[in-house]
Amino acid sequence: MLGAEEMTAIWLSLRVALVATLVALPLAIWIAYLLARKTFPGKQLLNGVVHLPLVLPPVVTGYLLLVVFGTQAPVGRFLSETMGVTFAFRWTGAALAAGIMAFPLMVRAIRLGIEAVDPGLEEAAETLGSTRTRVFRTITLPLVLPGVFAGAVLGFAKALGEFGATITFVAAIPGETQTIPTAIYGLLQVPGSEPAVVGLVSVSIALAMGALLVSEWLARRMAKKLGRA
Amino acid sequence: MLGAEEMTAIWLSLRVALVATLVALPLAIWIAYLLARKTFPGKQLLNGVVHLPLVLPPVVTGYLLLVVFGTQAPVGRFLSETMGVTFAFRWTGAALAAGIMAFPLMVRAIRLGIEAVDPGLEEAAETLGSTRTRVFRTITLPLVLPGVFAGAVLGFAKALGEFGATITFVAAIPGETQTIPTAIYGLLQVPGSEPAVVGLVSVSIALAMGALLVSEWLARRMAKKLGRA
Amino acid sequence: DVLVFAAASLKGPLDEIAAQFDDVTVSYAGSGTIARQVSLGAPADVVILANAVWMEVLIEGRHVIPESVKDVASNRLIVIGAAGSGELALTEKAFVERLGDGRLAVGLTDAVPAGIYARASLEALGLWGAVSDRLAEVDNVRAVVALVARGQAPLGITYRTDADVSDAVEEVAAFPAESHSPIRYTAAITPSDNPDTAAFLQFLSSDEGQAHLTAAGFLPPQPEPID
Amino acid sequence: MIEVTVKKALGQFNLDARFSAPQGVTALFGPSGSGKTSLINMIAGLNVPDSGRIDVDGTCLYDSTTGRSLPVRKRRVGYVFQEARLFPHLTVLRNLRYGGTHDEAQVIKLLGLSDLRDRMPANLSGGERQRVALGRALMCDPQILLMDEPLAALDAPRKAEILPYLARLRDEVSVPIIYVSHDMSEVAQLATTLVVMESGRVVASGPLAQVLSDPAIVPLVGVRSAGAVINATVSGRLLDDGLTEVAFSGGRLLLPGNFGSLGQKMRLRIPAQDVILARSRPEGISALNVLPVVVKAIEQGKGPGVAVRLQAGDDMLLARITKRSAGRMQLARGQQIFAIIKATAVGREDISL
Amino acid sequence: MIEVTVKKALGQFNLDARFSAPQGVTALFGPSGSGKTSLINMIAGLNVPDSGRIDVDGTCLYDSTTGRSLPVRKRRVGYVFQEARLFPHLTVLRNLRYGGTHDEAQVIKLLGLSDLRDRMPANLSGGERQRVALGRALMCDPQILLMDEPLAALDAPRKAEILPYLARLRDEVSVPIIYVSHDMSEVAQLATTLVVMESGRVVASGPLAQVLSDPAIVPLVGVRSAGAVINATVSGRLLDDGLTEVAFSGGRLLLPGNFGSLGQKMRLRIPAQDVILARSRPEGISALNVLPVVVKAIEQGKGPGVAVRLQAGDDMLLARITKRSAGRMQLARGQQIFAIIKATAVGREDISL
Ligand SMILES: Nc1ncnc2c1ncn2[C@@H]1O[C@H](COP(=O)(O)OP(=O)(O)OP(=O)(O)O)[C@@H](O)[C@H]1O
Ligand SMILES: Nc1ncnc2c1ncn2[C@@H]1O[C@H](COP(=O)(O)OP(=O)(O)OP(=O)(O)O)[C@@H](O)[C@H]1O
Ligand code: MOO
Ligand SMILES: [Mg+2]
Ligand SMILES: [Mg+2]
Repeated sequence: MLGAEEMTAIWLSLRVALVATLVALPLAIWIAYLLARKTFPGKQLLNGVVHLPLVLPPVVTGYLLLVVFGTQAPVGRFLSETMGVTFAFRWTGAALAAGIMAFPLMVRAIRLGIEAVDPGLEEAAETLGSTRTRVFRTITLPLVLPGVFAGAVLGFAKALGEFGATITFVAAIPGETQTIPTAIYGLLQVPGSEPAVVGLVSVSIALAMGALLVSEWLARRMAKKLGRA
Repeated sequence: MLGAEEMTAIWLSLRVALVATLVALPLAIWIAYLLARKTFPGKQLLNGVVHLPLVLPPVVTGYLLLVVFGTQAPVGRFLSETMGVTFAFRWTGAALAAGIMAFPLMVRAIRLGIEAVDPGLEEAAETLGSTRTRVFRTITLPLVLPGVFAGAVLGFAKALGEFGATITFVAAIPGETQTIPTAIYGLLQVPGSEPAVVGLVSVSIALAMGALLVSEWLARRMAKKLGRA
Repeated sequence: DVLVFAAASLKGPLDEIAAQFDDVTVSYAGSGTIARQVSLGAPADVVILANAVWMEVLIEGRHVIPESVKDVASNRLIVIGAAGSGELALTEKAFVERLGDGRLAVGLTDAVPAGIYARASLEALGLWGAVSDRLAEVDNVRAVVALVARGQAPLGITYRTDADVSDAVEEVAAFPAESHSPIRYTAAITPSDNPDTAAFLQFLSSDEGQAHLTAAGFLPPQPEPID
Repeated sequence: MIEVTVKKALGQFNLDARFSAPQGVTALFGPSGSGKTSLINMIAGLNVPDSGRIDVDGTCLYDSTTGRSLPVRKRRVGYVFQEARLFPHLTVLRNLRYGGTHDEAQVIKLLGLSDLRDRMPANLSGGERQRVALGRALMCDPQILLMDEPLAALDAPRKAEILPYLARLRDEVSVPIIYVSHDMSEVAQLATTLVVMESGRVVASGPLAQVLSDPAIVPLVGVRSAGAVINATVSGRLLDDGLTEVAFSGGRLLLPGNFGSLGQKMRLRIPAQDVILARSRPEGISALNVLPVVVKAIEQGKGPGVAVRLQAGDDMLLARITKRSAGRMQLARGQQIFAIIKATAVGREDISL
Repeated sequence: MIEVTVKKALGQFNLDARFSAPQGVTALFGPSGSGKTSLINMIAGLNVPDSGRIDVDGTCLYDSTTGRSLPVRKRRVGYVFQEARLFPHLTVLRNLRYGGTHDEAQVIKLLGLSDLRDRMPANLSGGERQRVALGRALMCDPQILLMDEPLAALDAPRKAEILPYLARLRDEVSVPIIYVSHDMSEVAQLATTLVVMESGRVVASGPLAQVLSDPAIVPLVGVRSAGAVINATVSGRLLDDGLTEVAFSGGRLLLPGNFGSLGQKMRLRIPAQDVILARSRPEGISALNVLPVVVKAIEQGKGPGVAVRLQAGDDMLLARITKRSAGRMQLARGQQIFAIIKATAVGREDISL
């Protein structure tokens, strides 16, 4: 039922979604922390920008990605010249698109987690001589892990399902950028391709469920440790 | 810059996103509560189903909706015959699609909020003779409001931006189902329509930013009341 | 009221045509999407697809009245490049040279009509082998234009009607019409028994209707292919 | 009447407690970590025992043999938690009214809450928070009141203010109270029954006076906590001196302050360490109260102290003196001696009306 | 040396406090809601005053005129919070070590934490939690220790166990301690300086003995809290009787228990209410300590009591007797009388080595 091309798409999707989630996670944590705990000029603007990929039709986001990260675009050229990172028609570009689309979901989940941490504990850690960085690393972050897991699983699921921005930005090159959703889209355009679609959809669901179960398990273990369960 | 058709799309989008968010919210709160506080057989399955719209390419979700809620489909026919509600190719269907796509985001945000509420407070309320329902209504829910606001604003933003499932399920009928994102899709086909696209994108952003600001303001007011700010 | 479900690429001229009537509403989407919607009970009175295969599916499923199916326009498949990049010869050498280490943007070659035509032409011209692993396949012809316009891909294959969408691209070559099966935009009436549909279809085929289409770059319907 | 028999394993810790207590205030006394909170959580229904049975006033709240376990909200417990647990989103007044508005005006007045009514819990000090929690529990008109060190965060004057209200509650409303405390003068003033816990077990329980005058309990409750509790009647008032005279079976005592009304019954704790013994009636001393007593028993403690039970009329007093004094005075059973009780030694906190 | 002058408006509440305290333990005493926690939060840097200045041992922590405000982590305060604030995701041991491992073994031993080492905070009882919080603050080797009712949740034996450690800390490590407490015997044992607060203002402050022997302060701190504090030396041991003899300028006292070593200096609080006065040396009584004293002053209190300052050698004692007794004994300045101090009245909690 699943041909070689589909198998390639599955592996690629998995890699794209994992990389997107893992790379975006630290940044999401940082932004979430800023939004939850700091006040600074332009905070609401940052908040708005983070939410943009959610509001805009994915095609528009894909187009904006082209404008910013395309080979001819300043940022894209700068990155490729200085760091050798190119996004155009590469799986890295697919990961970028997926990461950006997943970003608002991750930030929001983590932010809610941070807001739930008693600032009194951070104060206590500070009185014990900890720098802000250490307080964050040793107190805030561990206590926010449930939120981080939630954010990661939401992000991963979204990254697995992302279609519009990805295909617009990096097209669907088998083995390089053709993920499960683009494969499904292609199949859907052809009459009678339903069985193959069902196969790919099932794989997507299985992957996301797997991630979900792992994150729930981690969160439960965590809660148990904190004596909440 | 924005013609009559675009204005119609804006109003429709607003209505669709609002209705989707408001109707989905109570259900999202209920499901989030189940997932946060209860253990029951099939919990992980429910959790998985809630996340599905995130994982599946929107087009697939759209088709599934068409298959389930279409005029010819059993559920669709049942609903229209018994309750007079038809979804297929109606704005209600656009709201349904938007609501379903936004649902996982809402549930997750609210669930994180619920998990942050000290169960000790609910215990205290119970010892004071409250039923579970009253405890939920008077203690849990108000304390979860920041999470509910977060969920609502995420859901609203997502509902504003939803494209794939909407166009697949209810097409893009001007005045009935053509929302901002589907209008943008149409405009992109026409030479010289960039100003209109930019206009619609700006309106989307403005609407989402408005919702964001309102929710942040509500959350801040709430936090202040709780003495956390 | 007449509700028309039409291929998105027709939006420009079809909006103009619909504006001639008080009661015609057009919903645009991809041909595959429209076909599936109509086969699942969409309330469309008229269907206009850019994809003959999907029209066959609708005919077979009795979702459209077979006798009403009618060609309304045709199109040309062309190669686009960045504005000012100059004529391109339809030879392997020219393609390889122009592409450099870039990619050729096309619609999905086994799913999107424009992509399917592109593959047929490339095969017919013996270019397929040279470019088949250099493709950037996208879901939509507009994305092809965007990729070329943003300089992401040096060349792309689209309909002639799409080249106008962006000033940043220009037509650099046109595929011979016989290098692929005819590009057919076919219209049909659904069994909705709406009496007003006839007038609309008629107008579409009228000189005035056709004028709107040709002004947007579409070609008149091609004669029936000889099987 | 409260009857509790429960077993429960909590991690490493094993709770295996059994006690029964009549009407009134049952004090749960024991070192930190001895299982007091765990035990009252089971009574409240917040924690389910592994096995056992819990009855309050004839109502079975829990019985592992029948599987009965009344839901928390139906147990009608007024629970004052160790950490207040105020609802952070409600004003003080709305917190108070959450479980009911029983006796509202009186509760607010007695707990000094009227100025706090519109405050949010986050802006309250630790002690204010605990007072509100106490008020909230009282206002729900509970059938049993569970208090987990409710006064620990309060200062002495506030404590002294609230305690009489609790005592009145005990006497008038006849709601059974289980009271966890580390402060024996609190306990002595309120409790009818004392349950002493250690490492999850009940090591002593019974009527307060009996448990407290048992020398074996002294190391468990602390030297300062032992002392007899007697019933007396307000019998006179020395307005000029600001003293009140009370009568009990063993004689009359002058106590500092104006309290009670003539003829009013009261309860009085006389801490064992504040009783001095003399072989002959001493003259020219500042202590106002000298009572003739008979030595009934001399019980050797573990440390340098000796507990002397004294009969004064029909009541028993307890004196804690050093072994050395006992030796020097040649104390013996049946001896007729004098007990000197300093008026100021009986603090306001040892008197309950 | 701590010098604090701060003003801050907190909603309706106005804090306007000024005090300075020398080396040692400064007790902050005052009713619930008087601003004690708010004040030490400012010292810790968790709360920024509206204006004022805070100096600790020559280091300026805060000065509104120069805009200086040292960040919290650089203030090196060991803060024991009213609500413990343990890190819920770390074991007890990792909580303890969070700020440092100063004196680890000793701290763990003295606070009885060794069995709790691997527990998670959620599984600790209220008292256990507070002990861990105390240990954590001590182990970060603070330059100033802020304790907000750290012992309120502990039972008497635990308190008695921990207090000497705090006293040693004060004497040996010479880290200034600010200690909020409702328990005067705790305060008296530890404090060198007493700061009494009411409604956000400092209403009395100064050396402990001086403040405590001021009759005007009695209503603020409670009757039981007044009493002299004297310095004495361990001078003998009556092993058979389990008594220890201590000498001070006014004579010798026998106290219950074996404590200290011969020649060791110690501090002793003699609660005013536990001193009985006699015109002639009483015979045949159980109180072991009878000291000749001279009446130096008789100060009339508001209530039924009279505070009598007594000179015993070079030290001052304080007795609190009733007006009536004072009248009957015809007490007068300069009179030579006897003070009777019951050995068991001086509790272990009133002695600090
Ligand atoms: N869920 C649990 N898992 C493991 N140990 C537990 C758990 N709950 C309580 N304990 C342990 O049970 C013992 C009794 O705790 P409890 O809170 O009942 O004590 P307590 O007498 O109320 O103490 P305190 O006076 O300090 O409040 C403690 O040693 C505590 O560590
Ligand atoms: N943010 C605030 N807004 C309004 N009032 C406040 C705020 N913070 C504290 N207060 C008030 O300031 C007063 C002092 O509070 P604080 O916590 O310092 O008292 P405290 O002396 O520590 O009391 P306790 O002994 O009960 O802990 C209280 O009346 C409190 O209600
Ligand atoms: O008619 Mo389309 O937009 O190429 O599918
Ligand atoms: Mg407890
Ligand atoms: Mg306080």
